Amino acid sequence: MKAGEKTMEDRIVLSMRSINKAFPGVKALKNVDFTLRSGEIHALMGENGAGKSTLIKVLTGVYEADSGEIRIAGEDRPASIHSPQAAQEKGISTVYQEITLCPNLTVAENLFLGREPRKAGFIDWKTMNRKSEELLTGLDIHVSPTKQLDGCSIAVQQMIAIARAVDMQCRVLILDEPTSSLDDEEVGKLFSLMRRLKEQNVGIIFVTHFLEQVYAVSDRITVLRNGALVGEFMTQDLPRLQLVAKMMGKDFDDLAEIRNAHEKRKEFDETPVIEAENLGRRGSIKPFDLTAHKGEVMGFTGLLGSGRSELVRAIYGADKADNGTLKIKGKTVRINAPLDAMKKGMAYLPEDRKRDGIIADLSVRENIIIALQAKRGMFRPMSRKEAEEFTDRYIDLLQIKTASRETPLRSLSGGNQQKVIIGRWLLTNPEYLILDEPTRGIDVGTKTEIQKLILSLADEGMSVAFISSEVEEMLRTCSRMAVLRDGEKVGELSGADLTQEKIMKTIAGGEHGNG
Amino acid sequence: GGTSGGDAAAPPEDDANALIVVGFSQVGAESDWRTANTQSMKDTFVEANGYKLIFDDAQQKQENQITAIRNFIQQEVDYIVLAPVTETGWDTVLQEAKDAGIPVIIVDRMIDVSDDSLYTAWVGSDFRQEGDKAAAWIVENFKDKDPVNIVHIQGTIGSSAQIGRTAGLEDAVAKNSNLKIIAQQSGEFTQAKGQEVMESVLKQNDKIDVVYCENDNEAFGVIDALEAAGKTYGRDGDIKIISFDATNAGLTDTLAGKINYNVECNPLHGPRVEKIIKQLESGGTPDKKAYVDEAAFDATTITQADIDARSY
Amino acid sequence: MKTLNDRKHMSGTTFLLIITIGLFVVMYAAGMIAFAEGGFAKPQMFLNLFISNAGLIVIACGLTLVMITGGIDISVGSVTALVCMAVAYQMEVNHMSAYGAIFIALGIGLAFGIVQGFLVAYLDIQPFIVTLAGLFLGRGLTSMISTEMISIKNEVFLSWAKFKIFLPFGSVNKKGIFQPAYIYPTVIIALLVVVAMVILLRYTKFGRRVYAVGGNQQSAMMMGLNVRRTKMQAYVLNGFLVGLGGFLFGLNSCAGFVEQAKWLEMDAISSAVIGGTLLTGGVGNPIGTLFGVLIKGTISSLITTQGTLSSWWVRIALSALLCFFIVLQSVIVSRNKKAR
Amino acid sequence: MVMAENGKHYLKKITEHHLFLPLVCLAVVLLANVIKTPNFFQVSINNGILYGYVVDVVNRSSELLILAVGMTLVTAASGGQDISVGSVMAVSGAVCCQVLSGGQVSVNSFQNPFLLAVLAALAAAALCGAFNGLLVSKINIPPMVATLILYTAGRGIAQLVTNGQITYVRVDAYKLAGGYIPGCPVPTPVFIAIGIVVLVSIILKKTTLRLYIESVGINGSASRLVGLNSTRIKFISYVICGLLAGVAGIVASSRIYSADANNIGIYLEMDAILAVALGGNLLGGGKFSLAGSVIGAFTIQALTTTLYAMNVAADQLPVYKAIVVIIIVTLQSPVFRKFIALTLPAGRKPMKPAEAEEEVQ
Ligand SMILES: Nc1ncnc2c1ncn2[C@@H]1O[C@H](COP(=O)(O)OP(=O)(O)OP(=O)(O)O)[C@@H](O)[C@H]1O
Ligand SMILES: Nc1ncnc2c1ncn2[C@@H]1O[C@H](COP(=O)(O)OP(=O)(O)OP(=O)(O)O)[C@@H](O)[C@H]1O
Ligand SMILES: [Mg+2]
Ligand SMILES: [Mg+2]
Repeated sequence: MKAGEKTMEDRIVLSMRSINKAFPGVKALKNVDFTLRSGEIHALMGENGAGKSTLIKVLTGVYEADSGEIRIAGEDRPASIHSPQAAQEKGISTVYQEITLCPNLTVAENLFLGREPRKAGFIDWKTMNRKSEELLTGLDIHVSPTKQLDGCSIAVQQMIAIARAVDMQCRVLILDEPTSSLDDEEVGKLFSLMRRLKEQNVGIIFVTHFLEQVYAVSDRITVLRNGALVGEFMTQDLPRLQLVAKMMGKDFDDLAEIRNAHEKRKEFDETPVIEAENLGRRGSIKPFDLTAHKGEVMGFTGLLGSGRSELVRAIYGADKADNGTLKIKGKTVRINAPLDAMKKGMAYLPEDRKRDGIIADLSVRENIIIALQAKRGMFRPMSRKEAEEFTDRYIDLLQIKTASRETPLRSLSGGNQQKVIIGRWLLTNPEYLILDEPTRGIDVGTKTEIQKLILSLADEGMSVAFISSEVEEMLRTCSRMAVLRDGEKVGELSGADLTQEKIMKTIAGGEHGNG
Repeated sequence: GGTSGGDAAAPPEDDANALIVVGFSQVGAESDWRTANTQSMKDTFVEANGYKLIFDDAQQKQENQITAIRNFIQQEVDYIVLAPVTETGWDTVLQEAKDAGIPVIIVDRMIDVSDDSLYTAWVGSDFRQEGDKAAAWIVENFKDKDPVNIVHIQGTIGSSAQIGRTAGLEDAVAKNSNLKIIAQQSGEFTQAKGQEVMESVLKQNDKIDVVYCENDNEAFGVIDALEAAGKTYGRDGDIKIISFDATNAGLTDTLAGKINYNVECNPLHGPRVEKIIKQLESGGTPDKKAYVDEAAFDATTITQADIDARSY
Repeated sequence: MKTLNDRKHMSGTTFLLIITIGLFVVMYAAGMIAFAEGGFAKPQMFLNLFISNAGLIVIACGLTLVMITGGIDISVGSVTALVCMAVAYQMEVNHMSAYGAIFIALGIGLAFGIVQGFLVAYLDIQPFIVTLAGLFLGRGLTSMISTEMISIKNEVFLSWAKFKIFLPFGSVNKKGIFQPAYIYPTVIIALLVVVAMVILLRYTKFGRRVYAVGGNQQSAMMMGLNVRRTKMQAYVLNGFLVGLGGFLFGLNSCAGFVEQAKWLEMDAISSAVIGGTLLTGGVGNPIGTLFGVLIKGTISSLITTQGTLSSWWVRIALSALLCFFIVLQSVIVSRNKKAR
Repeated sequence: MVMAENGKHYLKKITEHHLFLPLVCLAVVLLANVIKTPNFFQVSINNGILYGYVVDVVNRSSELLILAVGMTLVTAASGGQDISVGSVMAVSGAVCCQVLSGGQVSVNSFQNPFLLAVLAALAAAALCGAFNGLLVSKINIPPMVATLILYTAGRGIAQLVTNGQITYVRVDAYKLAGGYIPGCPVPTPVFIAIGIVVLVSIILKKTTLRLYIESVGINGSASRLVGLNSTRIKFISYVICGLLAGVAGIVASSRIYSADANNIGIYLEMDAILAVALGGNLLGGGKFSLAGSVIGAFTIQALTTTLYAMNVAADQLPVYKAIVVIIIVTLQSPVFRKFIALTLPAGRKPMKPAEAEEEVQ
């Protein structure tokens, strides 16, 4: 091989031509072309349901394309990739949108599954654990390699999936929304890693809905819309607004200054909707006090694994709190099961969509109505007509992209599944709405819509608890924020204190004591 | 049925040592016949007679019986009584019993071992002879008819009773050219299956002279099927019914003229076994094989007294 | 940065295994006290658990493997019957040598494993249904070979079956004579299989693949494992073990007949589950399975030794004890999970 | 042209219906008879009742059908099977006969009111169901193992009830449930089975039970968070299953007007599971089709009756049954259908959806 300058052509590691893929009711990919060069970070952009994940799965052999061809550099004939295994053998390593690890195995095993270090033909557990330890520490993930995976939070699992993909010697690395549940610090780590790999001439496909991230790392952008290719662009040539316009097919006033549009209330005269005193759960969350008022959006922030999710789960009764009291509108209540909380006017959108959210085989309609139906009880089924009206309302409101009301939820794209679940909870018309990472995997356009929606709900008198790994997003919507560290509520910020800087300080442990 | 004999309060210590301990491994409780058989043992080997019975129910599994015998050996029982699930497969474990010096008495089914000395004596029914009796009745009653169309409802395939009773009939058919088996199917010794099979047979065959059922329950099912199809049967009908076991319910139907001929299969083995043990205790050598007495009942001659004499 | 759960703790599976073994010890000890004069305290009584269940141990180990992949095999009882019948028939009717019979046994097991494995792994048919058909087929083929009971009288075979290995300890019987404890070669084979399976599952790539497939088939596939092949291999290996187990079973019963090894699949499945194998897949351990078999053996042993129950009470008592055990185990484990 | 297009569309809709294959399989099994038994479909009135093979199939499948309904619910809710249904049938039959006979071995007249006996039998069966449900839903024991306990104990309990004897109730009125109502040519079990299916369908239609069961069966953890009490829903499904087994037990014991603890409903649990699967239901739980299970039950009984009609020996029957089952499930397997669709050149249809299990991100 000649050293020095290479032409564009021989830097191509992978190209896809005229890829078509149809599912019942949808053409997920229509004649899509895609080219990846070595040593570039190539962002794949598009709204929810645009076909990004499908394109990736076609490339990695999870789906078989209806037509089209895939060529890999150095091979004369079109590559036939019929399974993820084959893709791996060709040096394509992938982090899928939903975490695909084995929950029953340890962290180390998940990292090394299929390529375990061996000694005399037998798996060398010691080496495997040591190597895992090294790999994880290298990425600054602090988790014991012998811990079983299902005991790790989503964010940690996501990092493990990334670590696994990165550690495999690969020519092509595919990252499908790897950052959706990571906070800034982890994202930073991931980026430096990606840059390092780029230097080693790895071609990286990167899918995300965070525009800043695209502009921070990517060299090139391919935009998909409704399964069709919009175009390929150099990142520096494509301003943000144009990118968004290309994704949505129309002009879009980027991230309108929601914050200003909304007037934050400071005074709350009524009795709080929620009052928690000394609520806690042994082994996960230390006793905390909390009040939430009508019409306010309260955020929860903290580092990864700081216990935000566990705190709200304890309020909702998803994990039963074992001490403390909870008052709803001044009355002490006992919550033994989620249904009690629902009947008292709460709603909880869980963080782990795949495990706790979607009921995959049920239709979109059934998934949307189920919470309301459970609240109404077994003997008051809602009529088909009513159910369809509700469904249509939320399909419209949240712009859910689905072939029909009766499509099983599993065949929606990740972001659209999330929207269905948001719809499910909005339908119950709660007084206290808990949203744990509601915008995870949701495209920019809809994300703004959802933030607006949250604010308008608050204006109508709903009290909202909001958790997001994106501090920006919370700053935009929240009027108050609780800060957590290691399972303990360490502070509360509001008004002028609500700045990134103050939050960081509180997290790090500083002047703001617990109120 | 009655209450079990082994439940009585424990006797004083010194008495217990004098008791003869008998370990009895029973097949299971799959039929009335079996329950009567168990009861007979339990009634015989009571403490009042100087015995302690350790009863094991094998739930129809041979491997359970093997395990139970090993258990008896460790408990150092004086005698092992075995009602085997199968005829085969006793070599190893009976060798163990022999090594431990415990005499083994087989009841009901015969066993097939490479070395006869592995068991001391056998008490039981001769299924083949039962079959022969029934077949003889057919030959006798249909001397002048040709052909005699026989429907053969077999027992559970592979069981000793089925093998013996089937052999009896098939042998007779081979020897008598006028006898013809027009349908042969297993009713698995149950009423429901017997009925289902007979329903199917009736749809294909118009001329039926004899239905040979290998136990009473099958006969009941056959009767139901014939009834539903509007056929006449029994003592005063066109189709003759043969049955085995002669249980209380079976004899009732025989007396009522629904079953023509019912061959007994005697479950009361307890007293016979006790006789053998007594002989052994006093140093004698019992006969290697002892058949229990078995009668046969004809619908034309049976009396109410025969039924009343039957507790099972 | 620091995460909360950094301390190393025992995995749930290990805990379950310890509980199972612990409960077994307690139960056996209770039996020894309650039935001391019933011979329960004799070492031979303990060894009998292994002698009588050697075949079951091997079969249950194979089943454990299949269950870890998230599958099930309910044909094992029928295949065992078929193996015993074929072996008996070949030796007694066709005068095959006992060595040849071993190949027959393994061949039948493998054949079932291959066919069932193919249907499950490559055609994606539900394992329960595939092996239910296998159950029917095995039993039917057994009776096609012969509906008669066949007693094995082959001398070589019988010499294997009767070959006692005496151990350097034993007990004194009531006449005061010392009786050395013994085992049969089948016990050694069964224990070797357990050890081999432990090594296979823990220390080979194949073993870990099996766990991964059972944990989450979809993920395993996306992580680049060949799910189909793994399942296929598991079923084939299971078939082999059923063939071997069937042969050991035959050595214990020395016979072939249609009704043989009925409900053996239920014994094997419940042993595996008691031993901590999850029917949903992904979790299981051959050592647990071994103890599952021993626990079931002890329960029936306790009832046989007690010896005064009527037939139906035996059934009820067996199930009640089993139920008590499973519930107790489940409660302890879920308590522990909550406490953590 | 348009007509043809429409016709094609219609055809496609039919062939893609989830009951299409199960129905085809049933039809094939039934039609296979015509070769060997030309009078298979012949139905006549004989002795005042309907008479013919088809009648036998429908009549004989009644118990299986009732069980299959319960099994479908249990499977959907818990992703596991209740293997104790056969034994529960025996318990229910035993209780019913024992109450009717007042403890005697054989009676010629009812010793207690019939209704009392039926209620007692159903209560016993429901109790068995509740026991299973408790173990599965509350103590989290896998269904197959939890129900294994009653599977073995059930017949013991039945024998305990009847004292180890077969209890005969030789009363004509008792034969009604398993036989014929005088003047009516159709066997009573058929009515009972239809009644059960209709009743359960109505319950599923008029309440949210179907949605709840499916939801719990698909994702228990998510169902809990949307306010469903998955413990209770599983429990209910087991109680229903037990109750239905009780009904089947009464029918079966009425057929033989006796309580045969060892033989009532024997091996029927496996057939019931098979019926559920042949109806195109997943044994792993979730979405279910009651109609599918009903068709499955008919298929199995049709197969048995067919084999009897063809004079296949009882002990070899399982071999043929196994082969037919494998053929049916292979035909239904998505992989196989995909393979066929690919190899048949005529099939220029759009690609089949990726296999059902594949998850979309
Ligand atoms: N297995 C499937 N069956 C049916 N439809 C599917 C399937 N997988 C994807 N689709 C459909 O294909 C389209 C593209 O989905 P895809 O998952 O590729 O979107 P995406 O761009 O990754 O969206 P997101 O940003 O929400 O992840 C969607 O309309 C989706 O409903
Ligand atoms: N299902 C689980 N089982 C056991 N431990 C868990 C589980 N989920 C989370 N944890 C642990 O509990 C701690 C708190 O987790 P939690 O999910 O509440 O954090 P968080 O603040 O929501 O952060 P994030 O969601 O970003 O991971 C973490 O250390 C995590 O590893
Ligand atoms: Mg996607
Ligand atoms: Mg969280």
